Amino acid sequence: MPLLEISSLAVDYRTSRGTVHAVNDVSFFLEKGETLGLVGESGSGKSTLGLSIIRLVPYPGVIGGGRIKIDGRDIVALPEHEMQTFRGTKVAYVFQDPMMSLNPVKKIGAHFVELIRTHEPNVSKKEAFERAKTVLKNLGIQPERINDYQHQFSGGMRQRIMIGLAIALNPDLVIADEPTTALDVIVQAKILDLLESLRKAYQMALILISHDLSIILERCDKIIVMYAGHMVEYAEGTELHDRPAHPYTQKLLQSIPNIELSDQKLTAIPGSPPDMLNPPNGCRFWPRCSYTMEICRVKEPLLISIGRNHLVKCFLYGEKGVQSE
Amino acid sequence: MGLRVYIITRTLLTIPTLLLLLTMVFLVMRVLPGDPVDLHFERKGTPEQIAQMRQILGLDKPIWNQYVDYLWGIVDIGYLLQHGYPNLGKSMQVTSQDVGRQIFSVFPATLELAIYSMIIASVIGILLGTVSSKSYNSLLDHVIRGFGTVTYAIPVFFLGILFQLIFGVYLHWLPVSLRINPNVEFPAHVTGLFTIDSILEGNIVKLFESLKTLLLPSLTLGIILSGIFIRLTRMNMLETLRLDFITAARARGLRESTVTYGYALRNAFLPILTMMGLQFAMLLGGAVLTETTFEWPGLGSYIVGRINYRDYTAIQGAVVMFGLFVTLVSLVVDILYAYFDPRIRL
Amino acid sequence: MSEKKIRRSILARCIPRLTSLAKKGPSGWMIMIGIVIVLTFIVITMIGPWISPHNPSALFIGPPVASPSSQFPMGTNFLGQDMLSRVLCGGSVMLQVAGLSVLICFIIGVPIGLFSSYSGGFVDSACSLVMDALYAFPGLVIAIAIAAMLGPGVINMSLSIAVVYIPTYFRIVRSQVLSIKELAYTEAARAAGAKWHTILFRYIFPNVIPSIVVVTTINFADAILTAAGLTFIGLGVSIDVPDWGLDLTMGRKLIANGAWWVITFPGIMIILLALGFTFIGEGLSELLNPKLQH
Amino acid sequence: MWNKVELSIVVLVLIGIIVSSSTMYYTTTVMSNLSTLTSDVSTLTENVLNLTSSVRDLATITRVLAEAMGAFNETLADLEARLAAIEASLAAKAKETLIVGTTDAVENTLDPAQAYDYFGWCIMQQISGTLVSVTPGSISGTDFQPELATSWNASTDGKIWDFTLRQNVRFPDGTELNATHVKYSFDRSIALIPSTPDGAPANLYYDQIINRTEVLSKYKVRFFLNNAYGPMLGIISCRASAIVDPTYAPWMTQVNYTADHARSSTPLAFVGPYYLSKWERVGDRDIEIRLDENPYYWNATSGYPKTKTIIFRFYRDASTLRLAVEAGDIDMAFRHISALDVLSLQTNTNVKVWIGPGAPMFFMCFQEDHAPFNDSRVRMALAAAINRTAVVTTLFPGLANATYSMIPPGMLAHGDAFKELGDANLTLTTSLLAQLGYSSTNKLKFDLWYESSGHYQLSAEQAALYKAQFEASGVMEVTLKPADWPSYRTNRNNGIMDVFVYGWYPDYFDPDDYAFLYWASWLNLHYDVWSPTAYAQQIALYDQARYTTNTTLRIQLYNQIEDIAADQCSIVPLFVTKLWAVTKPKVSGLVLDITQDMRYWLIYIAG
Repeated sequence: MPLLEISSLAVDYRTSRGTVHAVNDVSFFLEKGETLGLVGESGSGKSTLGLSIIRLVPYPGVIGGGRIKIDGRDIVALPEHEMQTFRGTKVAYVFQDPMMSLNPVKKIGAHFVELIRTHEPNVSKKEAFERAKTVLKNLGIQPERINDYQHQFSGGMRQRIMIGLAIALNPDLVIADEPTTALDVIVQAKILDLLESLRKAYQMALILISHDLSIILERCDKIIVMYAGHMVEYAEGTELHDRPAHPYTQKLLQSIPNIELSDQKLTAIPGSPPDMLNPPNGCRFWPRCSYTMEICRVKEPLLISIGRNHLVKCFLYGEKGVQSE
Repeated sequence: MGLRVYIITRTLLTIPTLLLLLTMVFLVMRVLPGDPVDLHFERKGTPEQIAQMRQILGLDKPIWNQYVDYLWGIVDIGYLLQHGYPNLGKSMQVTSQDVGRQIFSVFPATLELAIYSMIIASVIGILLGTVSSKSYNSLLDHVIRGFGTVTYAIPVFFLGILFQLIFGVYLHWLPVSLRINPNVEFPAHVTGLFTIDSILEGNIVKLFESLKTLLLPSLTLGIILSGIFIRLTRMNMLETLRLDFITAARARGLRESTVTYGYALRNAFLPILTMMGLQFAMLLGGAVLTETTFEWPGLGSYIVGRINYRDYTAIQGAVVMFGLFVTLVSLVVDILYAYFDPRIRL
Repeated sequence: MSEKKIRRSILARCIPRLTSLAKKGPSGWMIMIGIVIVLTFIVITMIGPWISPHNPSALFIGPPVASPSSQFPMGTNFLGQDMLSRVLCGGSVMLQVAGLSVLICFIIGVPIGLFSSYSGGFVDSACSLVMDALYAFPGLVIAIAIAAMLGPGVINMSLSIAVVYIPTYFRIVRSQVLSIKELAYTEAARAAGAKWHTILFRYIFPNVIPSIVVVTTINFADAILTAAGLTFIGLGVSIDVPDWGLDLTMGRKLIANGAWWVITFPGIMIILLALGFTFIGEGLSELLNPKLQH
Repeated sequence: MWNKVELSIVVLVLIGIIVSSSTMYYTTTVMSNLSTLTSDVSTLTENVLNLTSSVRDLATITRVLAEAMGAFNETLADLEARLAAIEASLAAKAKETLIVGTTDAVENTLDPAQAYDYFGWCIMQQISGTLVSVTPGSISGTDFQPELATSWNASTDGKIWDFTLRQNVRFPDGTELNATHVKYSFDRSIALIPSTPDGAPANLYYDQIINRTEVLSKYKVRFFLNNAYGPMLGIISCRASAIVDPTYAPWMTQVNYTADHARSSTPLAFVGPYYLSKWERVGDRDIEIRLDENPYYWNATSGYPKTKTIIFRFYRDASTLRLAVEAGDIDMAFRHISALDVLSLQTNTNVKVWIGPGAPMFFMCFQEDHAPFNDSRVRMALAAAINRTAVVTTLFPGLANATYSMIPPGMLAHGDAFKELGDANLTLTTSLLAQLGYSSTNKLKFDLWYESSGHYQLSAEQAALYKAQFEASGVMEVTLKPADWPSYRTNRNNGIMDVFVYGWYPDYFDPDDYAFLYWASWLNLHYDVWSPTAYAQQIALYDQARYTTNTTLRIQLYNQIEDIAADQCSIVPLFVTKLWAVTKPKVSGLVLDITQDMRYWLIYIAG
């Protein structure tokens, strides 16, 4: 039984001006210890997808349909208080902006103590405190700074702390939503390596959400490419790198600088992502696609299998290929 | 350490504000058409009368001296220590009593009323505000907002009269006037706050009676004020609840109550506090009408009573007193802010 | 274009706007309701003398302190005056006071705010110091003091209320101007060598208007309440003028006799009117608050 | 989606409010129904006793039960005893203190050389003494009884008055009242007149009436008057003639309120039924005055005062005063429950309404400096247009009498000179004004001023009525002008009001204290300037009436004055308001007579 199994998930934002289908018919599964990359432009619904896994889609978003199973339990229908126990213990989340992710009026230690004692009420304050110290040590932060406030730490430090909070109760799955976007390049690598090592050490599965395909390619076993709320391609890392199927994926790849092919010309993707309130008919990518056909404009392609563990949502690969297994 | 420095500087900063405020009161009272004595005599007083009154009020001196005297009277600590009240001039009424004494004798009543209605307002306001922000755009939210808006639109004295009608006339539950049931002796004067005094006196009956009498006025004023507090709390909570660290906290699986109170409210509290501090001025404004409605013998009733005598010095003194009170409160609020907010403290 | 034409075209433009407000969610609804209430009240007050069944200040139309009946739907007061007629006509004084005070505030507060904040420097800091000091003051108290010095009457009431509200305008305008002043396009305009008054009136002023509108509506509500308050403490109009505030004050003598109708109806009218303006203000501020956009 | 915590908090708050209010409700009811409660308890105990006795008969049942029962009814008895004790103490307390709510307040001081306000005089009457006093219940207000003087007599020419003092009247410090005290009191008052021009002695012309006073012996004092003076005893009995205590009444200086020190707040000799034990002012207002039984009161032997302590509570507003007495917060509300409330209270069984004869006179004044009011025809026209009965029946039903004479009903020489002008006699009005060219097209326009801060009852409503009555003639246009009491008074002094209603409160009860109002200088109407002949006639008649003691002659003279007044209409008498008080049912002993005095020492609370 996979750790996480998502089938035909749909997330909608019901705004006063109309409904936005932020995530449409997304299905995948994730085993223990695996790494999954979610890549796409901003607004492609990847963060929404991530948040929906811990059922924290911000107002006015709701999970419109589908199932999210963690250890075989469907959490969509789970009552709030049970869901609450799930968060932190089973699934942890690392947010994009470490500057804004800690309670400004609480000391760092307090965050840990609070977290631990919420989920393990019989742990004493002192114990929790000690545990917090060891975690900080592992993260390379002097334990004596445990009584400082967040505003006394640098961005990288804060992100470390956030990660520390995420893994403090060693969950089975960590979702890192653009963990490094807000940080400068040198720190980025450090943080990602830290995540990597911790993942190995604690045997966690990791979902890495990023707009930067290169990072994803570097570090993920499986990759999902998202566009305008649809998952347009699904493949394993190397497969996607060598044989990108969807035009969008190809464009993404071309936009990555590559040391090996020095004579490669970098191309940006023309146009801009669609207005999610009234997306184009048919394939949502056609207005920006260079292979647009008649059918693309009218009919929405299905997700079809074009090889081992390789799904794509495009008419280039047949009117309607065999639905994936 | 940092805190102390902050407090000192902040306190020093109030001095110019205060000076300005006093100056403005002075100007406002002077700028107005016609001078107080003429007004007092309805512009028909005999020259001797006017001259005498002017002399009593020190209006015969040039305006600059008047200004200096006026300021000096307020800051004259020696006089304050000697008499126990500042020198705010003589009342224009026949008794020609010291305005300072009169004002200081009525002030505790207003203070008491202000404190209790502030408490009521904050409790209602913060509570309902939080609730409605948590249930954003739900029916409950709309109901609470509606309540807030309506209370804002009710004339305070109208609500007061309704309460008198309901709790006093129909139900006979609560007394509708004065500070304590007439057949109860006043508690021994220590602070002038009847509730405190009766506690100090250790007299349950008096405490009970004074609370009983206090209930209606403070409830009236509190409810009126709570409308604004609800709005403030709601706004700040909505803004705070939208911040990442709230989602982060939820993602860590913290209890909703912890998130709401430990995180959101705790962070939204400081702006709320300061804004409430600003509303204090409005509270005092409302207190004037509440006092007249419930015959609460405080600064408000005093100023209204003096108006009926065109007692210009008394009015000026009362206005000054109100001003000092407000400035003091805002000072305290800011210091509290500094105390509670680690970012300022360090 | 003829006067009538203009009016029609304005109406033509306004009505769809009004209805379209509803689409903007609850705050839109609030604004709409508010506007409807206020307009209704203004109309009522205007045509009151014609539609009211009796002369509002005529004595002993009916028996004194008669409870509501088919003949006197809102009962009569101690002088046997018809409460319904008084309620219909009683709004004029308050609306006058409110309107006048708002006008004064606007005329004085806005320009000062604009110029002092635009020019900046010593003038600005001096102005804002004074205004802040005035702002931090119990409004009603100072209003009372001034009204007491000036004596009762519509003009004096409006004046005393205006003094209290000028700082509010000043502050709001100032904060707006300061933020807009730094915006790129004003900078650009300045770079392009536009004159200061061009910038002030073509670029800055239009952006200040919305927030001024909000303040104005709130100011209206407060002015009405303050006017009622001043009347309540005896700084109002004389007894032969129909006025809700006065009815409330006079009716208070009768509550002990359980004559609820004498105060209830005027009271409700005041509340509704104030509520109307508050609704508009609240709705607008909600709509214009960038922090609360989804 | 808001969780249980908040829900529970909200619920708790609501419950809190409900519970607290209901507890208050219960405690209050319990306190009031203590007596009934006790009786219930006692009956219950009896039953239990019977029960236990019957139980004892059943030998089979163990005495354990009996003992238990014994213990039980012991505790019950104990409880009963305690309740009874509480009740007794409460009742006792209630009996010996009377709590009075009033909208009056001491205007300025309790110094007879200055005080000239109703409530000041009222307090003075309770704590001090005069040589003679008006007999309680007197109809005409001219029957006098000995007080500090046991006997008196006037010389035949009425210029010399001798008073023999009562012996063994002692001040609290033990000194005995003697003739020097009387002389000192009057000399001091007269000496202070220049520095207190608006004080009572000045307004009553003590300095003109009394030439000098002389001590004949320890208990004999003699007054030399400048002329024979009809109302001499009236003057002597009024509060401005109260005896002072030299130790507290410094020569040539007026005594004012001193905070936290009741005794030195008044110069009066404490020879009355009560002494002033507390006088507390907060801000500009009295908030408590406490009178305690004076153990040295000369008349204490005959059981006065009947109530040990009187506590005054001060209200600004008549309607709250009414609520207080209705809710039972106070035992007695005296001056002024609004006339509107009295009607509805008369049907209320929880309170008792007392109504006595009236003396306060209300009249309409015309500022003759403002043309055309210098023309008697205009004044007469307005006088004819007024409908007194309408005003009285609508605003003061049963609480006032319309009067057509400046001398109140019941008093010597009360007539009806103004009857000839009639009530709402609009034909006369229009014809008179027509003579002066006023018509429905050319209306007589003027301001009608009224007092707006509640000093006079329903003055605003009155004004509205008069306006309506004037305008009913169709030839007048009236503008109402409100002014609060101080402005009203200063306006009067400065003569800036066209037409206004004013009230007169008598100092002593004699036509002499009313008839002069037609030309009273302090009204500043300048009648004497514009109608000198009529004025001269009237004042001549007045003086003649004043300086004789022949009653029948005086009546004739006063009637002549009134006849002239009815032609001149310098001022127009309107109505006399009665005096009323509202008390709890168990309060008795109030004597309301034409003097308008409230003699608190006669009041007692039935057990």
